[in-house]
Amino acid sequence: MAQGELIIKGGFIVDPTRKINGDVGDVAIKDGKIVEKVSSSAKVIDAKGKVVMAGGVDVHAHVAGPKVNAGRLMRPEDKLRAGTCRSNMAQKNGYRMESGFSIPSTFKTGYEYARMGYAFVMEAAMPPLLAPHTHEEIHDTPIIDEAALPVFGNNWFVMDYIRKGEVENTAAYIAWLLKVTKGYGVKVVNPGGTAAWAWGLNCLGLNDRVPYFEVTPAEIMTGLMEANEYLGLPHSMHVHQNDLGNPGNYAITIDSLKLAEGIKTKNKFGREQVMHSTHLQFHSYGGEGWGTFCSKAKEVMDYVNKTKNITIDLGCVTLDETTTMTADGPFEHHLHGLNHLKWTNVDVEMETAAGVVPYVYDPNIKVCDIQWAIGLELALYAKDMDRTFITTDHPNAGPFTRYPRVIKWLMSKQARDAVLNSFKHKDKVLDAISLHTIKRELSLFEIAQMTRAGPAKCLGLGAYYGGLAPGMLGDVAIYDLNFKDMPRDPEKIEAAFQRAACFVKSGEIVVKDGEVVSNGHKKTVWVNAKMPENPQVTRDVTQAFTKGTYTMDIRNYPVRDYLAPHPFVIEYDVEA
Amino acid sequence: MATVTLKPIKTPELIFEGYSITPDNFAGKTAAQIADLPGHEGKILMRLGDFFEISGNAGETAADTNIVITGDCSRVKYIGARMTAGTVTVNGNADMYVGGWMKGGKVHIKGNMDSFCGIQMEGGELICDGDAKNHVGCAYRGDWRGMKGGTIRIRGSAGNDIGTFMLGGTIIIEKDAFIHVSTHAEGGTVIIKGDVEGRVGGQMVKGDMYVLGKIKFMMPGYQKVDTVEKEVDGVTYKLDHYIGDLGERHGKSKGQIVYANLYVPAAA
Amino acid sequence: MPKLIKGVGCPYCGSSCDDIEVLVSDDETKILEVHNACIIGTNLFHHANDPTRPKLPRMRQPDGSMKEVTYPEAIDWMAKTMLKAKKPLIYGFGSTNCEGMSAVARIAEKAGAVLDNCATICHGPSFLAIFDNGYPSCTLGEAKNRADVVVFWGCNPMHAHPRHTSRYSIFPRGYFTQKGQMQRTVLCIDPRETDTAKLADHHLMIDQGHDYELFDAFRTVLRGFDIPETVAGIPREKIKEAAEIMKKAKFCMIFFGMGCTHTDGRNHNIDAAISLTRDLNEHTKCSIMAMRGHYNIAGPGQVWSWQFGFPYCIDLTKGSHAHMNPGETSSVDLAMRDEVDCFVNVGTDAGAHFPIQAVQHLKKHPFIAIDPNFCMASEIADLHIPVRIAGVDEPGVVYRMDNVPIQFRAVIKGLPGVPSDEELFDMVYERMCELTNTQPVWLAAKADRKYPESPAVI
Amino acid sequence: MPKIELNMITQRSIEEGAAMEKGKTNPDYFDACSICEMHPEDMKRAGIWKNTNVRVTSECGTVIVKAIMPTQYVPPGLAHIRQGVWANQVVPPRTQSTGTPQYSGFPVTIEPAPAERLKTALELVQGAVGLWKGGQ
Repeated sequence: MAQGELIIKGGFIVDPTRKINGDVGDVAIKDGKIVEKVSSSAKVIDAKGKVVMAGGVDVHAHVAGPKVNAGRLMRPEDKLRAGTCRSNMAQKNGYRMESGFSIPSTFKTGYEYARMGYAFVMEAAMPPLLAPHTHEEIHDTPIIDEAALPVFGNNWFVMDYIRKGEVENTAAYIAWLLKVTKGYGVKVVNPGGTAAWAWGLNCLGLNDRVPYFEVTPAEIMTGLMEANEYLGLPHSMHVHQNDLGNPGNYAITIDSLKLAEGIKTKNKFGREQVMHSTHLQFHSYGGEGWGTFCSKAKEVMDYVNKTKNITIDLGCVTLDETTTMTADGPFEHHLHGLNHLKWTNVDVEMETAAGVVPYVYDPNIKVCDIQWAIGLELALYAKDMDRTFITTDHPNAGPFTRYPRVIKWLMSKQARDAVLNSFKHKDKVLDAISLHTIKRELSLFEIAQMTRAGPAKCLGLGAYYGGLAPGMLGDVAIYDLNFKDMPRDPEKIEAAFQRAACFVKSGEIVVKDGEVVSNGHKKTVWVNAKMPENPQVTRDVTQAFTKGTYTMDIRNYPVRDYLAPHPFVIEYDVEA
Repeated sequence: MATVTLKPIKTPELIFEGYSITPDNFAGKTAAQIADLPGHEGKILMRLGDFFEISGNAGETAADTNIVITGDCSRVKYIGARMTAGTVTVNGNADMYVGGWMKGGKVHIKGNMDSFCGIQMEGGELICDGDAKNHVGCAYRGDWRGMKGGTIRIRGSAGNDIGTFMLGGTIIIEKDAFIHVSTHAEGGTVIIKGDVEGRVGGQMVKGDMYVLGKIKFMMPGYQKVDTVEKEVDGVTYKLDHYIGDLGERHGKSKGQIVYANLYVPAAA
Repeated sequence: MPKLIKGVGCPYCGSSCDDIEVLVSDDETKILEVHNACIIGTNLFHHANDPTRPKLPRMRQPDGSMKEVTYPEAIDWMAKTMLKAKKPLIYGFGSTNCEGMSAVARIAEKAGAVLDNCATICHGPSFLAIFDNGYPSCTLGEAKNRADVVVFWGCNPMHAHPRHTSRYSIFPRGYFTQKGQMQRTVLCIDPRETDTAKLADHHLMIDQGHDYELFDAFRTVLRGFDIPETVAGIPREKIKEAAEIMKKAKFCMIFFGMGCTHTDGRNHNIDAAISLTRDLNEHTKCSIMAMRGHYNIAGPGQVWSWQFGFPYCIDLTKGSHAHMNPGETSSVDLAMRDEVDCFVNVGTDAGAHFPIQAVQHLKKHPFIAIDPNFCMASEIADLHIPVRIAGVDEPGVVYRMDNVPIQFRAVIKGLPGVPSDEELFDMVYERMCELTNTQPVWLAAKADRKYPESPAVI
Repeated sequence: MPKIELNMITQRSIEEGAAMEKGKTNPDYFDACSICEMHPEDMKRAGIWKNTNVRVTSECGTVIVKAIMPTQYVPPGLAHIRQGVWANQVVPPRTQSTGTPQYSGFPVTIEPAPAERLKTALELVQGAVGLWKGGQ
């Protein structure tokens, strides 16, 4: 972190954590942290007439690790088509070369997040066996702080303990795995379904039994929520539900959300939810097939709005050519059967799987347009913006570099209508959605809730990220927007969020006038939930290696410290 | 119409990437301005004037501009790449990517061409009087959208990978080809007037192929369905009609499965 | 007291076995015994003891002889040579750790070089096929725990990956394959009756060079169509039988090797194999895997993909963006077309493994070899810089053939004064920055990087 | 002199791997790689006695290797030189625009050359680039 003092003067401060909505004021930073005040020798950044927010927090994106890289590797054409997205600027200034559009290189990932004023991103799915790879990519991603969620929903140990009803063993295994993989929390992807995929099968219903393991998706999710709260982890269980992407899946989505009803949150990190349901757009579909495909965003959000212990993120479709990638192996196989494009699959022994398929969200295709509308409807039907976060499930529904565009659509009905009017099959699309009837336009305060305060709190990182209160990390974004006189042209909103006027990360100016000026000081965030030694779990894990179910030596499984050279470890004792 | 003449004056030590040599880049420029257009030799940024003596000014638009290169360009890549109109004529050989990604206009190479000519071409005409190497009218690595339109005519022979991932347009090879014709194609027409070693139409979904010489090794996924009379490049032949690749997926049109078609001279 | 180090990774083939036990001398400078490794791995570890291993760089003199120089002199010469060249080519990396591959990328960017690895002459066509058709694959544990049908196509693990069949593919008893070999049906498709073919239940002795047709025949049969009486020298009934075995498998695993990538059609052979794998997934579960040659040849494919978006053949001459097109930006093509004017060979012997004509073309220009040992490249180079051996006296991450990262350890202390690949590249990079009066770009990760201790404690 | 046309492949073997890891100037490497395997019938047709030297010529070069009985069965018409320095004297560098040379599946002619001398790896490689200073 940078030493010294810095003061950002005279900007319109938007900070939902302190309920500040556009008041003109200063933000002081010393030694990388926000402070009450600094001396007169502090470096001054003039923010007059501009909006000042905390650094953005991305709750869910696929930015580092084996499946992201499988996507980069299999798509050379993603680089050829990048066109204007290339920046010569960084090269000229002596920064690393950038490449790729939908799955940018690690350097471009770090630089682009910084240009948008983002300070933290959660890598949404880390296969434990391949954790060293994820960490290698994280330390090659400049500027932005990162953490990674190991996947647990199809893990053999987890399924075994849950079948036997052993919450404490499940928790002990989770704590061990987070420690050895330097992971952050509990990710669940298509619970049970991915395990079934190892035999070419799937679990589409909540009560389908996983072959051999004889547990159901509902039991896995409930068991993991219980274990998560037993451990009191900073983040809740983070779930990608079953039956993603299929018409009519909203019913199973609501049934899955209902599993949270009986669970009480227990943690010391200010988190209130017990389940984070990710990229809800892909799970809010009505209809019996693609012909009758329609939005059920209202139905799903009606349930979310009245259930306080759930948070969600959107997974907005941005109508781009992109690359889908998920630990939901069977879904990617299904998708490739629909679009016939190249398909990569990686089944990981005992733990998980992943699939990668390119996808073109073509505005001339009705289903893509409806998907686009659903993502925005979810946000516009939300009552509690502190529980509703902006994502594109990067790169699945669109690249993260389109967040400013999503913000534009949410803040401007005019911008939404312009897209709706451009659709080839507009009439058919309108029959299947309600977006055109929604007049709501979100405010900058609500955008800050959805991209800063909310996700930081949901991740249990509210003490460090997402706000501008003294004591928090010195991550501040300045956008060229006049709070009192917002531009009539929605394109200017997008442009302002795309390239921050200035971004201070860890107390250091890393972006100026939209261009990167420093490689910054990044951190890898991980959780060490300390529990007493659990002999049962130790024996089970050791046997999996020595009896050879794994193909790796147990000594080489834990991620070595040097691979996460700037650790920011949240360490605490678990209270039994 | 205005003609710009490029006379090669120096052979590059490595290879010159002449990506500026298109009517689009020349349009509206004087000979002196054209001489200043960029190109790369390795990491060194060069000018067209370093390798060519340039005479004549360009027309107002690409369509009004003819480019004539009066000598050998065996070590110049990207001639006519991405052009949309006008003409380029090379009185000699040309290196890789001739007419790559071109959308319109005409390129005429009077000598031989290297590989990747007409890569992902969308329109226009590319003629080569000599031989072409590999990957004529193919897709860029990883892209499933290969050649979409236009015509490529090679008066000599070509190597492997002709029309890979082709979606439309026509490729005519007047002599022989080696292996892999229309692999993965989902449209377009390839005509080969000479012999082909093999691998014709593998993994092909849709589109037409004509091989007027011999195919040494047929793909097992092709089956003869009938014998037809067809006009191929202005001449009518009696041809055996095969469909395939039966190992590959195929779409339906009006309830009928659509296969790729291969026509070879009818067995006597 | 000699020390026994367990869980050691073997820096030879793509199996990257990490169950090796190495007994080292008390002072950690000599390897005394090697347990569990195959003959090749054992020889490799013992070769590290060779007292004649070079300890200083050597520069070629006008009379053709080699003279020892200091590391700073060698680094200066390499930095200047690369900066001066219009288009340097950096090739190798089959035997380098990922830290070294990451470090060299910084040099390549600075020098406007082409960055290539030895996949370019081995599994490069597999990359081309992956670009076109994807890669439905898995980790080796899946094959071991589940596969009841194993197909070896154009590969010969009994020779090239000696412990592959015992650790992963034929013999081991996995979770759902408790009977080991008894439970597995093994198919081998090869023009020779190799030692792997001898182990197989079915050997389809294919006409050399006709793999593509045979893959198409399998696919055609799977879709219910008939095929000619023989395809690629294999009778129709035999093809149908083999297709049925694959289709009826609970988990079918296809391994393929150089027999597919080195012959006519190259990438299309793999491409067709991937299509067959996709098709089989309509009937059962099927995975495919390239039998990668070196213990970390999957590494540069991974490291450079996350850094540049491409696994190999990366042309960085434009400075603003990377360009890749094998056939154009690949080492052998660049050499044969005289497109490069400086060659740096890192740890994979181009002198021995390139067609000799390509070597002759490359030798027209400055030729630098970076290799722990004397090899063919070092013996024709203008400059030879020795480095430590990843996995022997230098730790680091390597990627096994299934892209599983394995954190290798060092077992002995490196030769005094001899740097690792990573350290050498960082020094060259710093020198290049000095010479061009620019600031080096160390990402935060590098700024106060803690190198793992060498050798690692058990 | 009788000649025979065969289809050449060059692939790995464990003998080559084990020897290479001892060093390419090691005699084991010489023994493992300077050999050509072919079917006995083909040898007979060309008048080649097993364990005698032959000249292998491809479109791009020629090399002297020792003809041996196959260590792994090779069908008639096919020949195999283990990957390495000797094989690469005759491997065509053409890549079909894929980057990978034609290591397997290229035509060669093989003829008896019992009086010819096998060259060492170093002599072949250094000789090819004009650096060989050793004797004949």
